[in-house]
Amino acid sequence: MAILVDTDTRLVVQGLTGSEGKFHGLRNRAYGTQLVAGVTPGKGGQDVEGVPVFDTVVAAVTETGANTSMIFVPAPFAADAIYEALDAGIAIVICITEGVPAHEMLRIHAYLRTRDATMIGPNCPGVLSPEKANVGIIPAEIFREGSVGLVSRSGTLTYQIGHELTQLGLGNSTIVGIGGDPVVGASFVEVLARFEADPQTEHVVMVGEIGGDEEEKAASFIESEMSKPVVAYIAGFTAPPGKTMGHAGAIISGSAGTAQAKKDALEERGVRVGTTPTEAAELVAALARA
Amino acid sequence: MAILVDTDTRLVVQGLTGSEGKFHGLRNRAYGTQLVAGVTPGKGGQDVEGVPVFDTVVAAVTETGANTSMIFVPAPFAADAIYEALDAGIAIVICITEGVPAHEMLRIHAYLRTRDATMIGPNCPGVLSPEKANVGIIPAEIFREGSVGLVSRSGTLTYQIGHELTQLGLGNSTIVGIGGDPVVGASFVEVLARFEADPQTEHVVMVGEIGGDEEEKAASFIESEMSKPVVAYIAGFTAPPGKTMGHAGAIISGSAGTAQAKKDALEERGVRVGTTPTEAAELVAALARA
Amino acid sequence: MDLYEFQGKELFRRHGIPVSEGRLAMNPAQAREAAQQLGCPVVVKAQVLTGGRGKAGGIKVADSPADADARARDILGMDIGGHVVHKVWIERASEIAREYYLSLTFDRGAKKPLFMFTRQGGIDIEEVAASSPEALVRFHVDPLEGYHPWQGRRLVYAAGVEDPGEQKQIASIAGKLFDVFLACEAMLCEINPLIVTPQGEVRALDSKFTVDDNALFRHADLAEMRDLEAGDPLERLAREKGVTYVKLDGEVGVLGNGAGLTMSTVDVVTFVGGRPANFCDLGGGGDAQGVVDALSVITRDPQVRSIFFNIFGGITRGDEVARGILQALSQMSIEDPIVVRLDGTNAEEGRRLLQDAAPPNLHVEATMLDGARRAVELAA
Amino acid sequence: MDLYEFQGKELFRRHGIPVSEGRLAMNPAQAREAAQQLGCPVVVKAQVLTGGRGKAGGIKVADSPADADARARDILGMDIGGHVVHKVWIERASEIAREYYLSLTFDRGAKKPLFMFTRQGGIDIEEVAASSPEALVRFHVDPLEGYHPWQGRRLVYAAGVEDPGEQKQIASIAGKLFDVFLACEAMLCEINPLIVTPQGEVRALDSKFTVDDNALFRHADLAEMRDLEAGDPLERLAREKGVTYVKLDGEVGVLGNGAGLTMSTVDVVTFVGGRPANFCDLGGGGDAQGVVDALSVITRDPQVRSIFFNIFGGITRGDEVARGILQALSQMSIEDPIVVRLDGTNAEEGRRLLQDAAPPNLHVEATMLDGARRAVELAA
Repeated sequence: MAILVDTDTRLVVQGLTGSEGKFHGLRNRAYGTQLVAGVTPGKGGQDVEGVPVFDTVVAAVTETGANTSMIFVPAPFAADAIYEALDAGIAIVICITEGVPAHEMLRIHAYLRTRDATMIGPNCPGVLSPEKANVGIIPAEIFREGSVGLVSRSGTLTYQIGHELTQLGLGNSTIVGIGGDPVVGASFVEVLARFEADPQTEHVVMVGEIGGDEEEKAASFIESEMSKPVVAYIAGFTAPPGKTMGHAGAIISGSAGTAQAKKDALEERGVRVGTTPTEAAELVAALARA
Repeated sequence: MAILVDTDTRLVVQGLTGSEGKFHGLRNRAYGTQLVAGVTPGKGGQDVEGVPVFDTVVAAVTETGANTSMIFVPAPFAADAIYEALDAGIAIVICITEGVPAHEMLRIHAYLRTRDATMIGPNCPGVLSPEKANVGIIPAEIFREGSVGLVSRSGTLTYQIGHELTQLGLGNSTIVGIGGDPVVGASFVEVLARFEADPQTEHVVMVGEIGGDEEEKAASFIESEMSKPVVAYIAGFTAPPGKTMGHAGAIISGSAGTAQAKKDALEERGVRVGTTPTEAAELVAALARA
Repeated sequence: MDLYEFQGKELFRRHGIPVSEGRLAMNPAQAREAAQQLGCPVVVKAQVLTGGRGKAGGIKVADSPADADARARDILGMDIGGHVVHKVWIERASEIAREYYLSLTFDRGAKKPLFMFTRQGGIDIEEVAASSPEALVRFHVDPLEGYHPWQGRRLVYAAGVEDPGEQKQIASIAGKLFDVFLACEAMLCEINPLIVTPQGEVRALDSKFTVDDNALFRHADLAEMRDLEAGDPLERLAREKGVTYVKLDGEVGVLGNGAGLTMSTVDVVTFVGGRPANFCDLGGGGDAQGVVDALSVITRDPQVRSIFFNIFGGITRGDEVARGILQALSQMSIEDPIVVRLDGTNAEEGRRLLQDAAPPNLHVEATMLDGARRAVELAA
Repeated sequence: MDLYEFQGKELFRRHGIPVSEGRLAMNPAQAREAAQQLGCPVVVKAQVLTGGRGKAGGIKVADSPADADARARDILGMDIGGHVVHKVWIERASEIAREYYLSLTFDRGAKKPLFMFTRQGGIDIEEVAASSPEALVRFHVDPLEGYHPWQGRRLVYAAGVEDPGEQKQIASIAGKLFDVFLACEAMLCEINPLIVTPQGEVRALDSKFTVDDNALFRHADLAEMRDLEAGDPLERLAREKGVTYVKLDGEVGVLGNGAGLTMSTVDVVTFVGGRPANFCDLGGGGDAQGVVDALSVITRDPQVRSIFFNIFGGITRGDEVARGILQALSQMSIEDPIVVRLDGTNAEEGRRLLQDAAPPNLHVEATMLDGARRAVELAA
């Protein structure tokens, strides 16, 4: 089973002819992902190591049955690529591109509300379902197949926690990097709902960070809607208020959005929160043994 | 019963302090409509013959429980008034104002799709449920209570047909003037669906005119969704192609949108179409006698 | 409101859509000067708010300034479908490798702006739609979400434009066409033909541009583009008096209140065997002066043989209408018979006023149908 | 990117939001000249990208040009919360009858722009939110539907503004604030205080303006507003080198790859009893040169006593990082001990490279937690 990407995934890469799109697209194919098409306006008819390239996403969908898109186009054109994928009927859009303007994402988020589609990212490492499919830049060799769902706002922190789980003998159903930008497509809640419905997933680890209130919303959702145990980790406990810590877009105003506020919200609703990645992994291991 | 307006209607008039708003608002009250509030920015706290005036629609709703709005503000401000009413939770918005720009109405129409509200108009005579409530400028004295639902894109033509029905001893459940602009809120289909569900309504008269394709859409709807008999009348059989006949916005391009095309579409789906208002009324009378 | 080709092209130019350089000329001398400035060959194009000017001889190529003078002399003053040519547009002649079609219309059915694009340009788009519908690409834009660049690309790829340079230029023009459509609150922006030159440059060679009258209050620049001299002189007179009037081709003058009722009255007059001379809508209010104004317009049409007043009072009051009729009869010498049918608000009082005054050429009828029949009889 | 008060006000002015006339001065002489041109009294305001300048003495009234010169002399060079004042803004002093607060922020929770308005302006808005939340009106605007005038009216009426003149001006300013927010792709536009003069005129007396760094590529005018001289000199140096660096107040230099992992490393260093000296994120790529650049920034902080490298390779390759560390050690004389933890892509090769070279002050640890502990010990 797993969520979002699996053996049924038929991937089109928007920007397949660019250097990054090509590198990661082919790497995903080498992992076993069904890479069926690329899209680059003006390059329709070409191919990238046997993968046909189309001018438009709708042509790629019609000709190859693509159902999932990975976006590698440069930031100034990424929003347009997202709209194009959604309009072509792509069900899962995964945008790796970093630097998409926040106002664009506001509009895309409002637009998504009226569509039956899921968007992951932007500025995210993608989605990996070990042994099934990898769509994005997550180094698959760190992870093994298993029953722990992992959802995270951070890239390398995800690898860290995945690595800790592997060390403890645990594997993952799916690893979802939702991206650290102020506004992203799918939030924690959407991904948690998918894990709740996924038979392969038995436990979930949620990796949050300072800024915004998605962890707080997730806490309410976990309490009221989830039967599977969730362990959380939050980064940024010692971040000084008012400082922006990199592109994670963690702008704190007052007390809302702090790691402590998020931890409190989660613990109040019965979610265990690890203080270090190691502790979070150990909490999951303890649950899995129980 | 009747539809859209009745004894449960609690009316707020946006623009009650203007001369037209005041005249028709008070006339509607004299007919028996529950006129509970007016809204004019900057005039909150005043009253119009005992009707309290508020600065915002939300204040009127909160203070008086208004559930229906009639808009009489000048065209440049009408769209804003419509948005304000919808956002304040008004369920039925009836916009009498003429001259609302068509592009504004495109956006309002898209906006309405996401709301659980009905808008009638703009550029319409309003809605009358005889003996229950009158919201708008329809001369109520022409009509009597009965079982014929009447929906029309034209004002005076509605009066004409209502008058013909009265002459034949028939009365109306509700008379709905949806307005003749290129884009209006509720279309024929929406109003027909309400008549279908209304126990008081036994027959329906639909009064269309050249331009657009709402009559054609109504024809399909009547065939597939309506059990109650519908009689139609279409104005503009002899209109020369390419001429704009007044503010009805009847711009014909090619054959689509002609009265004949509409008549054919309706008759193909079993809807009787009168060639004159008199004939349309007689068709209803025949049905009522049957 | 329809705009002239030169006005639409000016709006195109302001929004970055490539057009040919040109000059407006009101007389042959100006045409000659324009040709001199632009360099020949030039095209001399009649500016009229109607179609078919090419077939009517309203577009000519001129090889020299003298030739431009002569061609302008031919074209100015021509009658094209009832429109007299008062202006010509002189522009540098274009070399044409291909002709495409691109438009953006206000689709009232879908309630969204609609792009249409085809490589089969230069001819009537209805023909393309009928003969090879698959060649006509249609694409709606959501009014809230707005335009996105991929939509322009979709148009060109779906239509099978193969040259990458053309693809880019046309996709870009589509975006600019959306900009100008939105900025001007247009009901129609049509480019036919959208040409490709032998050098691969894409350019708008014509423009059909209609803006929303209801939006003119916030577009002073567009409102100023209205040509008060254009169109039928009676329609112009009516507009000045605030009456909606459309000239038709028969003998029975029709005057109603409200567009729907008036249209219906025109129909009924036709159905009982008459030929309406016009469509004239008093509008919602309709006071005595409005009636006088409307009558003064209708009676200027020499074809009119009888007049049918069909009034159903709502806001319009029957007594006011009756007073207007009597006032008009006392001010003007109207010899044509007038049939009046009054119903609705204050209709009885109106009918009484008319009966009391009883002018010789005035006939009161009880119903719309009877009124129409009587007016048709009287026009015979 | 945060803008200075004078820059935000200039953007306000361009979008029609009333502000006081003023001049920028870089030295006392310019301040004197500005005061002369503007007419006294004027206010001399420190331009710094941080709050609290009023309490710090960075805002002074001057009654004469000479006085303005003296006040500018006081303020220029001041250190306000770590920011040295290099510029002052001189503006005509305002008479103030009332002080309101109006802002538009990017609400990432609701994913919509959020208006906030209160009549209790002039003070810290967090205080108002805490002490009298009912006085703070909040209102979201939908990103697709955009702003409508009634929303501005809702703000002023809900907040209880009673004067009709103020109502109109503030509602209008709200609309313009939305325009400038959208046009500049702002994350925050705050006016505190929004003053009412004794004559009833409403005006923005201050500006806090933050724009989205990700959007600067299409706002050349805003990108030019970046003050390359502003802020902490180390943070500036890091930015020039393309490294994300935030100065903190401890002894353990922290360097990670990815914002999340780096933040987590800062946390872990703290939890094991250390005090991080900085947050330094190599970013996604992280080649050898990036490592050298990051180290050169971190080691310039004299407080640093040890450095913890926490790298989890994904795109970043462990061998590249190791090469960067060895290269930096050979180029610079780094005396502080460096603790390295490498995992992920090519980590084994990286660890081998480090072990082979074995510089004396380099310590390789197997886990993040062990690495943090070691670095904290070494800083003690």
